[in-house]
Amino acid sequence: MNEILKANLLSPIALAFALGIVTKLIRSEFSLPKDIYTGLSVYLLFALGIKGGVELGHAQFASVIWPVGATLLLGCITPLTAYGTLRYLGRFSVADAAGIAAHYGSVSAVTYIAATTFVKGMGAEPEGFMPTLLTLLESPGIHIALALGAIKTASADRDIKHVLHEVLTARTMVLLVGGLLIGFLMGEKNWGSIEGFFDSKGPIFKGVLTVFLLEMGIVAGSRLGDLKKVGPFLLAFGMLMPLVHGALGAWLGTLAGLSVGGATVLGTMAASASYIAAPPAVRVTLPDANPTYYLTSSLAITFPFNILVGIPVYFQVAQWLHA
Amino acid sequence: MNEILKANLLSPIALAFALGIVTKLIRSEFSLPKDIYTGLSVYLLFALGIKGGVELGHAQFASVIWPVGATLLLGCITPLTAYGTLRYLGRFSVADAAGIAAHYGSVSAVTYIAATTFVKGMGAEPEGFMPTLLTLLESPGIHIALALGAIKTASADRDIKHVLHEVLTARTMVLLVGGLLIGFLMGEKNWGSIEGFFDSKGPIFKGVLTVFLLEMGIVAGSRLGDLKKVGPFLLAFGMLMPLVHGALGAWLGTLAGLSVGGATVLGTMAASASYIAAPPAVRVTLPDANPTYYLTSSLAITFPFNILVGIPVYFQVAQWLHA
Amino acid sequence: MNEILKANLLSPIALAFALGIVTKLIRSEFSLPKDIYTGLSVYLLFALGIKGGVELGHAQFASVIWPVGATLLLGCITPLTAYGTLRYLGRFSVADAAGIAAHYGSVSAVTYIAATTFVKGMGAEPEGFMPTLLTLLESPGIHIALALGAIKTASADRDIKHVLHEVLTARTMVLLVGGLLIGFLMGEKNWGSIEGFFDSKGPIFKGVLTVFLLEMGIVAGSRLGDLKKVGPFLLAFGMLMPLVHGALGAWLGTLAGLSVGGATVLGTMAASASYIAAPPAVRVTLPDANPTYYLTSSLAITFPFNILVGIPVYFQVAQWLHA
Amino acid sequence: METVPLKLVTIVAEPVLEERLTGELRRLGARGWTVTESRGEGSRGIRASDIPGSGVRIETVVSATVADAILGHVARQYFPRYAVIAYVTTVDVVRGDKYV
Amino acid sequence: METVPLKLVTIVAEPVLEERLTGELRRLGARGWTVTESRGEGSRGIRASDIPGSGVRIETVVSATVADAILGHVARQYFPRYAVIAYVTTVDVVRGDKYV
Amino acid sequence: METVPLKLVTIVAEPVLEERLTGELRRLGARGWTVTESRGEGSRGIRASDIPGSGVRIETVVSATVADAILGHVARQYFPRYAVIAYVTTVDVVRGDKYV
Ligand SMILES: Nc1ncnc2c1ncn2[C@@H]1O[C@H](COP(=O)(O)O)[C@@H](O)[C@H]1O
Ligand SMILES: Nc1ncnc2c1ncn2[C@@H]1O[C@H](COP(=O)(O)O)[C@@H](O)[C@H]1O
Ligand SMILES: Nc1ncnc2c1ncn2[C@@H]1O[C@H](COP(=O)(O)O)[C@@H](O)[C@H]1O
Ligand code: NA
Ligand code: NA
Ligand code: NA
Repeated sequence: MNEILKANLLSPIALAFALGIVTKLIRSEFSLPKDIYTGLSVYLLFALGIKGGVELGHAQFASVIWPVGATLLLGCITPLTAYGTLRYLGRFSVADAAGIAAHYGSVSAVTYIAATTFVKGMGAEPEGFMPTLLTLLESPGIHIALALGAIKTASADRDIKHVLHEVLTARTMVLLVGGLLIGFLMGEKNWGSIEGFFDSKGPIFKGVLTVFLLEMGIVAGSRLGDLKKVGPFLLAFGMLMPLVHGALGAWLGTLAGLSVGGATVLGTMAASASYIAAPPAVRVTLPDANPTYYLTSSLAITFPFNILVGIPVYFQVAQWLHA
Repeated sequence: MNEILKANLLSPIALAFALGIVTKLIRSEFSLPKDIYTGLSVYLLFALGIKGGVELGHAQFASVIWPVGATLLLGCITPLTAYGTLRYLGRFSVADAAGIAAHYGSVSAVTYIAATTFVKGMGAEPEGFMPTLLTLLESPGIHIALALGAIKTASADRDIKHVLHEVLTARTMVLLVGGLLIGFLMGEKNWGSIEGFFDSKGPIFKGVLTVFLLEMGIVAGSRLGDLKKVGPFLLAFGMLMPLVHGALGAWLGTLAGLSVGGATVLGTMAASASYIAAPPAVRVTLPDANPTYYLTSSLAITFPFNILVGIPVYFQVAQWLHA
Repeated sequence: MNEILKANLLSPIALAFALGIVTKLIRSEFSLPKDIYTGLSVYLLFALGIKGGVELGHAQFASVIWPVGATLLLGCITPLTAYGTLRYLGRFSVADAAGIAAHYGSVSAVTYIAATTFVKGMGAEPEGFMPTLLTLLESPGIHIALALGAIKTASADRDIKHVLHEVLTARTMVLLVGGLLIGFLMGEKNWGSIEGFFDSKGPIFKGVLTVFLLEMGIVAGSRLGDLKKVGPFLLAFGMLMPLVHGALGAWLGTLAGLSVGGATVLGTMAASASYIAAPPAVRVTLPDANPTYYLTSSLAITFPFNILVGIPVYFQVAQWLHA
Repeated sequence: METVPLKLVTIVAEPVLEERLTGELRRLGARGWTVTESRGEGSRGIRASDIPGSGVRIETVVSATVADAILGHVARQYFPRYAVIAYVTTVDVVRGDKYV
Repeated sequence: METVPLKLVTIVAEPVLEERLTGELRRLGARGWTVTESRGEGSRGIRASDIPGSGVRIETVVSATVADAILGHVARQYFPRYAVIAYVTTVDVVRGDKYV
Repeated sequence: METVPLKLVTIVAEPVLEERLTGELRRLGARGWTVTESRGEGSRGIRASDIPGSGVRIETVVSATVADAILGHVARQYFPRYAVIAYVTTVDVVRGDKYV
């Protein structure tokens, strides 16, 4: 375990992320321009999708169907476990509980990528169709949590349809789903001509990912100051909830027949919290939910926790389950 | 023919372009940040120029002179054919006819790049000096059309000199001509040290091109709504005019001694319509020309038509002419 | 000598820089978007730091200590020589002299990179720990010159602490120092996985550097108009001061046991003038210093001089000193 | 140069509200608007900057009655729960009749 | 703090017109201007956004007479055929004498 | 819609001054501000554009007395040696009491 943890902490992406946090701690004003940040994320997501599409071509239906089921199940369970914990144990308002749950019911693509890179480094190649699962886990959780909040509060002052459409057509979805289709359609020969650029095992992808995590560290670091404001419960929630969801995901993944690598990645997806698709959706649907709560917990607590500690743990768990 | 068409439609760039259009059709708000879009185009144009300059070093004068003549001839003919068709067949106002003609008299660098990538994929390597021809075809058409419009309308309320200067010193020209010089001067050894980054046959160039065409698809897609506004004539014009210009270009290119690949690319240049250099020039010189007309026809009709259908057709034509 | 000069002038980065200047001379409006410019510089600095960190792992303390001393010494001497020359020979006001001295006492990372690329091309591999020296030379000069100016003028209307903090936590420092740590910690195996992206000898790094210098040329070119305003003294200063500092740096570097490559790079650092960290620091600390003076001399005179002529000269000097 | 005195309404709000607000402006009678990106701080400062992009500054030239309707709408709909500021001033507009 | 009452002229126009407009402002007597990028919609809304970049918002502090000249020029030169809006208001300017 | 008449102070300055200015606005009594990026020219035009980024346009809605204090401060502290322009106008603010 210690070996694995150490290996992870000394990986370029973990170190870059740590550097980003330090950058904020020393009160530096440095950060990546917003457009560059967007550009890099477009590259990462698109590469992910295309590669996934190419490999999806090799997968047979039978092997995909169960993991798909497990993923959708996670999409329905995680927002509810999160909501229940926050509302009844944490005594959060309906709006706050639903708002935060929407984040934990969805997924962080960057955390997913970090997990994929990690397990590959550990020699546990995940199934090729994992990106497909990522796209499936993105939105259900947000929808369920928002619906929950909208029903329980009169305050959902905007037709939720519009919001769901925005989530479904957001950057992440377009690039992942679109990339999957492109990769699936173009075939091996074409893939060969662009593999050197998009391959998620190649140096360009890993290099861009490193730079991207530097910025993620800065973003997360700029929220550390809010940790005081969110109180001890949310602090604990931000680390324990991922462990629960991560173990659950790894377990369901294993049951569904995923390899150690695949189960680890699915676990990480379940454990991760969205901080791109969820925030604006929650902001407009549940204006009474305090953004400081959901942004700090997903960005400043759960994201770093997963990147630095969680992923190796879920990997360990997946190994036990497969033993 | 079908084989070729299919091969083209399943190429990463065609698929990425299609994805971009779909992105708009599902009313997604996703698009590449403007600065990233600019950055990618700078890379593509600069790489094109440098590579062209390196290969220009190998070409001997004799082989270049005729193609140059053919290109300049196309630069003078295409704006006139376009103007005549629009003014007398289409009954467009002088300003509108001249404004649109300025676009079809010039060239779309991205379409050029797509054509080059396509013929290379087909094993028909185009001449190394093609980028030189691209730079020659960029501005004459715009100048001629604008002059035409300025003369025939009193409304050219700005000294045309200034506008022409802007066209001649625009991004495309600086990067292509400048790149040509750099590539020409630095020599093989230096080229070797940066080839891995700038080579237009390499994965980085093709990968960037794929991302760029995704955005082009989004831009084109955002204009589809205007198709209704432009009427059936312009719709037909946007597809038939390229076929005429494309065949003409391929024919003149063949006469000038270009290979199948070279003739295809020259044909594509003639068939393409500018949507970067031309619009602002037309806007300030011919304010009475309706932007919806020239932007929609060049971006939403002719560009997709060439990328998806035109290029393979011009290739086919070039093959016939060489048979 | 001529051979070396020619080789340098025909290098992609020198040619790209020249193209940038020409771009301005023909009054083109083209320039790289500010965010792209920032993104590229982040990549270059980060790559530099990481690579430096990896190689720092191989260096033994003894070999580093003397060069470090030489660097710090240069950091203290150069701002004073610059200040003295400007104040007493050039008769500049205290504010102006101190403001300009702050720029020449610090270092231009791009010039450093150009020097590194140049000597490597010449087969004179510099020591792996050079990036470490770069970070050491960045701030002392600025601090000393500003302190000088602040003491000698009542006008330092801002607590200098704050300014120094900004310099110490600026982009360049974060990326270089942070990169060094990351490279140092992650070890060979991890480096192998991202070397293809970050390696400063690879095509990506050199390609990005070429594009970056194109923009630098545009920035410098846009200041050429101010050359008239700064007068003959500053014009001469901008070329002679670097020669003095460059020779001094190469000499101290040689004494400290650096190789020809290392001494050349250290000389170039000493000869270069900062135009990123220094300007804002000077602007807020010494508002009476005329920005036209310090920006024009560092950007439009010294930077081009070093890129086109200086570096080969310092290399020559270093060779003599080692002969 | 004869001009028409009209109201210039300025609203600074969270970016997530832009699309919604401009749509509502139209419905309330505005003939157009100009948006500029902004950042800022206020009483709930943190809020505004919570959602990346921090702020949009929407200006619209309208008649006095439309201005009143817009301000009222903003006050009711957004003030209680969003980071918003809204104010109005009088401007003399060229071809002002176009905007009423 | 004593200030000078002057006119603040605001012009929102298509980006292609920026260079031209600022040049003309100088000629008409403006001592300076501030430009911010903008986007927007109007009666000819589509036009403005047709050319990428969509809009520039130009502000200039000038004397009443210069303001009048500028508005007149914009009305004659650009209103008929470009996407433009222009309005003026009175502001109290620090060291206002500098701008007249 | 009842509103409160307040002062809208606009300051256009060099970017290097932003952090400093906003801090001082707070100290002088402003409850918030809105910043937009800008570029421009003026008497010392070249200066403003010397430091990349060229300009920031800071707006703050404050009471008359605070406005006066701010303008005075800017005039003393920055006018002599920085590229700055500052002016004030009256605006009717929704829930204006919030900002005084
Ligand atoms: N007094 C003020 N002057 C100018 N802008 C303000 C002021 N107060 C708030 N704002 C703007 O309105 C946004 C929301 O403010 P608030 O709702 O007070 O947090 C802030 O981000 C600022 O951009
Ligand atoms: N009523 C309005 N209020 C504020 N800005 C407007 C208004 N009408 C038009 N504009 C701006 O002026 C530009 C051109 O408007 P138009 O000429 O009406 O298409 C638009 O893109 C807007 O930025
Ligand atoms: N008359 C003016 N109207 C509007 N903005 C101005 C004016 N004069 C100067 N400015 C702005 O204030 C900045 C500094 O002006 P100055 O201090 O005169 O160089 C310029 O960059 C402009 O953005
Ligand atoms: Na989750
Ligand atoms: Na053409
Ligand atoms: Na130096």
